[in-house]
Parts: sequence; structure tokens; C-alpha cells
Amino acid sequence: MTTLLALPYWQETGIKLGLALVVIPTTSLILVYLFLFKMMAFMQSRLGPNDTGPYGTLQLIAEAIKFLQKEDIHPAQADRRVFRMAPVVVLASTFLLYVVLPAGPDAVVEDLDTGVFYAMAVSSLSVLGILMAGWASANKYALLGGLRAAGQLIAYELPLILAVMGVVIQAETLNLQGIVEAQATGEIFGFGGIGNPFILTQFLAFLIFMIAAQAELTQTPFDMPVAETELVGGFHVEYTGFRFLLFFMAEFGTAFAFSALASVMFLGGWWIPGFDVDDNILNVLGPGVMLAKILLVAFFIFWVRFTYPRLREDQLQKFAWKVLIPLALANIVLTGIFKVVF
Amino acid sequence: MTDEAPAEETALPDEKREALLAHFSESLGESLVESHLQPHEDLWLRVTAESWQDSIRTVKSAGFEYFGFLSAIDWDIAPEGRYEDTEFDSGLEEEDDEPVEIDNSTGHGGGDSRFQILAQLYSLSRQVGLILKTDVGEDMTVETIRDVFPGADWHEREAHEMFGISFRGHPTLQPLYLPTEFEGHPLRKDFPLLARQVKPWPGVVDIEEIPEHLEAQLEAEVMAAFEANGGAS
Amino acid sequence: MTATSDREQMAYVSSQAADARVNVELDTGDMTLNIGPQHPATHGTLRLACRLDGEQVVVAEPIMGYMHRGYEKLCEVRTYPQCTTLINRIDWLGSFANEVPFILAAERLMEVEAPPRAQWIRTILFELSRVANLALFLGDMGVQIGALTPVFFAFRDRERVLNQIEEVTGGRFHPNFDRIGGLKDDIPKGWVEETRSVMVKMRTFCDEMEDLLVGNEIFQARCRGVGVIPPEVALGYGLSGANLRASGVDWDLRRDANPGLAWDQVDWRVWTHPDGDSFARYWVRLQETREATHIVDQLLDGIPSGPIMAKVPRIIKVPAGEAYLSTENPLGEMGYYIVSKGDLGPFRVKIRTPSFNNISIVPWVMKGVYVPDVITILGSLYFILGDIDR
Amino acid sequence: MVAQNIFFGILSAIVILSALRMVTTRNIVHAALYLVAVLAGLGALYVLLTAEFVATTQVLVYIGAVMVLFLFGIMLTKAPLGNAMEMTGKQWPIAAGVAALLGGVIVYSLVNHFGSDRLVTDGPIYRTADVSDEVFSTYIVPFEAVSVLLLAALIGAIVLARKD
Repeated sequence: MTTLLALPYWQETGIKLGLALVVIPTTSLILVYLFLFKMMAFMQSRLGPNDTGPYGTLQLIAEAIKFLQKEDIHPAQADRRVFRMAPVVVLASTFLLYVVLPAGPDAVVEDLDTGVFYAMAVSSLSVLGILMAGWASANKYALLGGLRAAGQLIAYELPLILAVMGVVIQAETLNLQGIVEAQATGEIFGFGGIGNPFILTQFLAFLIFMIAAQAELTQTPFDMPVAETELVGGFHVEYTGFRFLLFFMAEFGTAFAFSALASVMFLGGWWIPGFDVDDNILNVLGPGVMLAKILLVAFFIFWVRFTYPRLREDQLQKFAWKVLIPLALANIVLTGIFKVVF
Repeated sequence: MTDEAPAEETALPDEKREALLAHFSESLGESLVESHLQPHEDLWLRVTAESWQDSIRTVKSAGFEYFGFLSAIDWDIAPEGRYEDTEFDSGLEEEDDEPVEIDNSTGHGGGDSRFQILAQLYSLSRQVGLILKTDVGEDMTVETIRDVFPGADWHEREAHEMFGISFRGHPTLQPLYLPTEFEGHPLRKDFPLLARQVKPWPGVVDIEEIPEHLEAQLEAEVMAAFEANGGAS
Repeated sequence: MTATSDREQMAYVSSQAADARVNVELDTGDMTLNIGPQHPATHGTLRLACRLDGEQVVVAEPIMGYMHRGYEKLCEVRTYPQCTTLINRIDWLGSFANEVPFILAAERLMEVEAPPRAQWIRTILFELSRVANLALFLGDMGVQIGALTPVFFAFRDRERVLNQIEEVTGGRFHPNFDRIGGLKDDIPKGWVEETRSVMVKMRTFCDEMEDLLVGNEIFQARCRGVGVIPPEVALGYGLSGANLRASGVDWDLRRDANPGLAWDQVDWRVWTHPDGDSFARYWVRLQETREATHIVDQLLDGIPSGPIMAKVPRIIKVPAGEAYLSTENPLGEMGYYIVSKGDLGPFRVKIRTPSFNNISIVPWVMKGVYVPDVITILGSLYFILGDIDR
Repeated sequence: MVAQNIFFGILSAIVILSALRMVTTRNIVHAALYLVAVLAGLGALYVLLTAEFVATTQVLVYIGAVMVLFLFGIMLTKAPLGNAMEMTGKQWPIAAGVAALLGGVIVYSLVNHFGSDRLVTDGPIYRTADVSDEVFSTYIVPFEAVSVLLLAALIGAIVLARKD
């Protein structure tokens, strides 16, 4: 791949870090604004978020100020250090996810060989923060929420990884850029006009990935860890102000990251049909294309979130172990057979 | 949806309830002390306190399977809540030494004691309700009917804390509404309504008698309004 | 209550709240979880003290009284017309329906009967408050099991019904409109047509709920077979309203013990469901809401002309006697047992509220269910705190 | 190589300090969290050695799975807030002796074997593909044996956990 600019290592790293620090909060804000305020308010006929300022734009600022001015409260019996660290750990997991997300042929913080594998690994870190938050809050609801989250995330990590396996087998690489390339240069039974977006050939894997991602993000119908009517908010029940905002940002940041992973693996990422994968123009157009695809995927995540009721814990586990995992395994076997035969 | 025309309340005899009354005077036998029948409205049966649980059982087996409620009445002379120095309240303080005076002459089914327990039951097949009453004696205890109707559990707890009536055989007579340390039985007539003592109820003014010279005039006004409305659709 | 006992109550409440936090040790065996008094699912101040084994409930004991206002005592020191102000606040979502049985009981004692026009308008307002009340349940049940959208729809559409009630009575929540012998006022001009169009919207709302929740697989998975109450148990506990009918008992006071309102003048049916589970309770209430809109539609067609107030003395003295009168309120059977001694105010009022009986079944029905099901069952039993605590 | 050396120093310090705190802390959850820090630090050290696959595996398996299960188990059963006095057993001098012995043996064998050898920086870099090629060709038999062993353990666990 050609390099756009030749800069010393530390300058490049500095730029990348700075960009990541700007991009992550921005992306979660985009999701919050677009889906939580606009789409949700529209779907639920709520007037407020569409009414604050021109086109409801000031709502976001109002919310941010509201969170920032709140007092940072610790429960009396809480384990302070762990309590404070927990949202940072959760957010750190989100930050680490962004490292491998490609937005163009060169627009990526670190093009790891094992990008998919890495993404799966760091996304599992957030459980740790949730468990810490649940335990350190010294509250039964929080603890129950933390335990539920842990049980749920462990259960859904498996179908998530197994769904990705199908894609990896087809693309013959763990590298996210490689997966994009495989889709751009691929052919479906000899027809290569639109490349081979894996959503067509790996549709089952896509479905499983989206369902498992919904569970990983603890969005309805899998939001038992934070279920308000049951656990009053679950692991973050005792958090206020800025620390709660961190959880909030992590939730939407991770939603963005998972949408990005899905669009890279199943929708062809930054690639546009008709362009060469090494085209430098894609470095400019790529982020926009990526964003469009991400928002499309995120739309489905949030659409489901606003529409569906919540499953029960045992139903959730049953669904993971008895439906999703066997399906994902079958998908891997099928993909393997097709790979060898064709 | 029943096709019955709305029954003319007083004209027709209430055969359904009369048949019931006849049935129960037979099946309850000596337990039934007194009864009262208000045609097309309700049927009251007063049974002895000793046979309270058995009577409820008998009534239940006669098809009254639906439990409505259970409560109590305190027939003590009421201060009527006017904790003010009116001529009405002047006699109150002397009452302490005298034996409690009761006046339940107006109650349906009569009674001899200050406290009465009543329970309301329905027969779904007959579409008719029934009110059972019993007197609570000096020991302030009656048998629980929790074993017959599980729903009576909470009602008995409520009656216990509000009136101080004990229910023999009820395992958890803890207070339902009041804090555990609360003393007294608020629904008894001699339990003072403290808020009313601190600040008189302004509503008392509303219910003062209208001066006689205005009554005729007001009556005419009301009638005029009534007539005027009569024409409107 | 006095200031001291208020303070005591507060201390009691806060000690219970502190109890909700984790104590020094947590065993896998039993754990006590306090659901409430401040919990989003108890919409009010109901507290469920649950002993849990894992996520399974061993014993669930409702603890209430955080909002007990002593209405039975307060009614004893008020005149009959003044009592309706209190009574409005028992089931605050269907306030007008609360007034009706009390007024009817007083009328029965006085042997007064409201003119037909008043009875019809009473019935219309009664059914409107049923629609307003149950609409909120239909949405709220979604929230209880995690679907956010229905409740916003419910609030949006309930508003229309409240507007109609407000146009007649002047009050959205506490109309205080019913009088002994009739009504305070007549309906305003143009109200009938408006109400009719609102009823059409409410039927659309019911269809939306059917699409959003009843037809949803997850909703069914969460509700079917959860909290099954067999009919004989329901009768023994004195469950009423949709909770009773969802257990397959065909009993509706509007049809079976009509106290003189206009229900027997129109064509409608009582809905029952044989299952007795949470889903059945939701389904029955959904049908009842729809049925109520049809009842209103028919009643609107045939409001008789005539006065809205019978001839009653200005100062109301109710003759001595006793009367029990109950109606089929949105939540179930609401009745007033009035003991009168011929005074300006009642001697004793026993308020038989539906939620009190409906919630008394909680310890029975919640043995061995999971914590999420506790919420489902509580939601489907549908209680109003003011209706329990009075 | 200066940056790498500095980072190596920082990471090593974090790992060693966390390891020490892990065995000295009186709070069981804190101990588990310090273990997480140790494992994360080791993962970072693997990255310094350009072994990103091993580092990722370290994070996924040890932190994402093993430690979460640890914490899950601790919290589900017995997780006192604050310090527990009985956390340090009486055998700690023996344990310290064993640890010192083990450390000594490892250090001795490393020094004895590698001496002052240096890492070849411009040699071939082993990438993930090479690792998988090795596993699935040269070491296929041990790999399959381990798989079967794990499967047996899995079935055994299910059999033991079933109540009926």
C-alpha cells in the first residue's frame, strides 16, 4: 500500500492518537443525537428532543451540561478506588476497539495482522469494568446487574466469535483491511461487478453477529444487566454525573465500533464498487462511505432496541447456547465445505 | 348482557333474596341471630360469634365462593370529628369514666356489642351478594376465616390494626399499614384525629344550617334551575 | 397522622432503604432483596421484600402503608359531598369512576335516583376514565418488560381522553363532578362529536398495542405461563376486574349487578380468557379497552334529554341505614360500605378497593418465580398504590 | 530501541508491583483485579516483543474469560467489601520459599542458557500465519490431543454439574 504522507513514527502516532481521541466521543455523540434523540423521539412521539434549539440541536449540549454539573456521589459503603476505576475500564475497552477500525486504505490507527481477533479480545474487556462497577457499588441491584452482564457477555462472546469465523475462513485473513480487500476483489459465482460483500454469502453469520452484538452492547431485547424496571439500572445504578456519562459514552461508542466491525466484515467497509482498493481517493471518500454504512447498521441496532421488549435471563442463555452457537457452528462447517469444494 | 328490563326497585318482591334468606335460616339454624332484607339491594345475616367460621363455611358451600371484603364497625358514640368548642362536643370529656355507650339501632341486622365484624360474599351463579355480620365480644376475638377464604388474610390484618380485633388462628397479625411501633387503633371512634384538634376543619362552615328566611328563596332558585334544565337536551 | 409518627415513619422507611444495600457478606443461599419502596416497577411506594435463592423468589411479601392516608377515618369527619374530594384520589388514574359507587350508595340510602340523562353521562364518563386508565396499563406493561415505545404512545393517546374528561368536568385527574342526585353540569356543545373521534383514535391505539406487544414473540415468551392464577384461587382471594376474568371467571358487575347506570341499554360483551397468566390479563384488558370505546360510542348516540340533577335538598342529610354498593371500576370491583346515622356525614365508610384484594394474592402467586417475572406479574396484576393504601 | 527499553521498564515495574500487591492485599476482589493488571502488563510486554497474536490471546483468554469467571465466582459466592483479616494463611513463609526457589531456578536457567545473547532484530518476523501453519502441520498431533483432552474435560464438567 502506498503511504500518503511520510512522517516520523512519533508524529504519525501523535496524529493518530489525537484523531482517535476526537473521533471516539464524536461518534458516540453522533449516535446519541441521531438515534437516541431524533429517531427515538420521532418513533415514540416525544416532543422534547425535537424542540430544543434549531432542529433539537441544543438538546445534546443541554444533556452534556446536565451530566457535568451533577455531583459525583460515592455510596457510603462503596469500594472507592474500584468504583472510580470501573467506568474508565469500560471506556478503555471501547477506545482499544477503535484502534483497528479501518476507514480507508491507509486511514487506520494500527493495521494489525490479527485485527478481528484483537477486536474480539478487547471488546471482552468491558465485562471486567461492569463487574467492577457492580461489585464496588455495594448495592444488590448493581451486583445482580454486574453478574447478569458477565453471564450474558460470556455467553454471547462465543456466537460472536464463531460468526466471525465464517467471514475469516472466506476471506482467508484475520486482517480487517484484508477482509475489505477480499470483499472488493471477490466474486459471487463468477460475477464480480459488485465484489463480494459477505452479507450475501455469509448472511447467516451476519444475522448471528448482529444478534450477538445486540447482546454484547446490552441493548434491548438483551438489556437485562441495566433493566430499569427490574434492577433499577443494574451495574450503573449508583453512578452519577461524569462517571455515568463515561458509561453512557462507552455504550454508544461500542455500538458505533460494533456497527463499524459489521460494516467492515459484511458490507465491504470503506470500499465503493468501481474503485481500485489501492486508490488514494478512497482515503478521502472511505471515511464517508464507512460512516454511511455504520449508520445503516446502527439504525437496525437501535430500531430493535426501541421496539422490542426484554427477554428473561434464562431465555437469553437458552437462545445463545441452543440456537445461536449451533447455527454459528453449522455456518462454519458449511463455509469450510464451500471453501474446499469451490 | 342481560335482557332484563331495569327492575322497578320497590314494586316487585325480591324473590331471589327471599329464597336465600329462607335457605339460610334453615341451614344456619341457631347460629343465625337476626337478618335484614332490603329488597333488590342486599341481604344481611347476623350470626353468633362462636359460629362465625362455620357460618362462613356454610355460606360458602351454598355457592357464595367469591370473597368481597371483611371489615369492622365501631358503634361507639362518635365525636363526629368536630374537635371544636361547640355545644356538640361539650359532652365528650365526661365519657372516660362511664361505660362505653353504643348505639347500633340504625344498623341492619341489629347487634349487642360495640364492635361488629362484617364480610361480604358473592354468589356468581345467582348474581347476588350477601353481607354476614357478627358481634365481637368483650375479649375482642373472633375466629379467622383465612382458612375458608385466603383473601381474608389481609383484611383481617387491617381490621386488627385499625380496630384492635384479634383473629383466632391467624398466624401473622402484623400491622399492614401502620409502622410496627404505632400505638392505638385509628379507626376506633375514640381515637382522636390529631390534625383536626390542632387545626379546625374549615369545611365545618360549609355545613351550617341555612338561615330560615333564606331557605325558601334558595329552594325557589334551585327549582327554577331545575325547570330550566329540564327543557335542555 | 402526627408529626412524630411521620418522623418515625420516615426513619422506618430510611432504615429499610439502607437495608437494600449489600450487607457485609453475600451467600449463594438466601438473599433478601427489597423491591421498592423506591423502585421504578412499583409505580408508587409498594415494597416487596423478596427472599431470593439465586434469582428465584422463595418468599415475596408486599409491605405497604407508605402512602396510607386514612381515608376511611377522614370520611367520617366530612359531609357526603366533601367525601368525593378524597375518593377521587384513591385510584387516581380513573378518578371519576371512584366517585360513582359512593354517590350511588348515598343515593340508595336517600332513595333518590338521578335522572336518566345524568345516568347516561355518568356511564360515559365512567367508561372514558376506564379507557384512560387502561390505556396507561397497556403501555406501561411494555415498560415493565423492557419495551419503551408503547408507554409513550399510551401517554400520547390517553391525553386525548383526559382532554374530553376535562372539557366536561374541568378536571383532568380529579374531576369531582358527581353529585348526589345527578351531575354538577351538563356536557358542553360539540363534545359528543369530539369524543366520538377520540374513541376512533383509541381503537387505533389498541390496534397499535396489539401489533407492538400482543403479537410480539418476546412479549409472549415473557408473559405466557407466568403467574398463573386458577379461577378458584382468584375467587378465594377476591380478585376482581380483568384479573378475575383472565382466570376464566365470567363476572362483570356492569352486567351482573348493574346499579342503575346505562350499561344495560347498550350492546356489549364481557371478555374472558381461560389461561389466567400474565398474557391473559393483558389480553383481557386490551379487549376491555376496545369494548369500552364501543360502549361510549353507543352511549353517545342515545343520550336522553332531560335534567341532569334530581331534586335534592341543598343540605344533604342521608337517612340512617347501611348500604354496600360496588361498580366495575377500571381496576376491578370498587365498593363503598356506608353506615349512616342520619347525619350530614357518614358514620363509617369501608372502602373496598380492587387493588387491595388483587395484590393480596402476591405471596401466593410469586412463589418460585424469577426476579424478572416478579415484575411481569406485578405489572400484569395492575395496581394503583393509592388504591391499596387508601 | 530507547523507547522500547523505557516502556519495558515501566511495564515491568507495573507487573512486579501488581504481583506484589496481589499477594499482600487483604481484599479478595482487589487481589483478582491486581492479577488482571499483571496479566495485562504481560500482554503489553508481548506486544513489545512483536508477538501480537500471543498478546491478543493473553487478553482474550486470561482477562476476558478466566479472570471474568474468577470475579464472577468470587462475587457470586463471597465478596466482602473492605478487608478480610483471614486472607493471609499461616503457610505464607513456605509459599514465599517455594516462590523464591522457582524464581531462582527460572532465572538461573535463563541466564545459563542465553547468557548475554541479544534478540535478533533484523531476522525473520514470525507472523500469525506462521504460527498457525506450524500448529496445523508440525504440531498437529499434540494439538488434536489437547483438543480431545479439553473436550473430555468439558463433558466431565457437564456430567459432574448435572443434578439428575
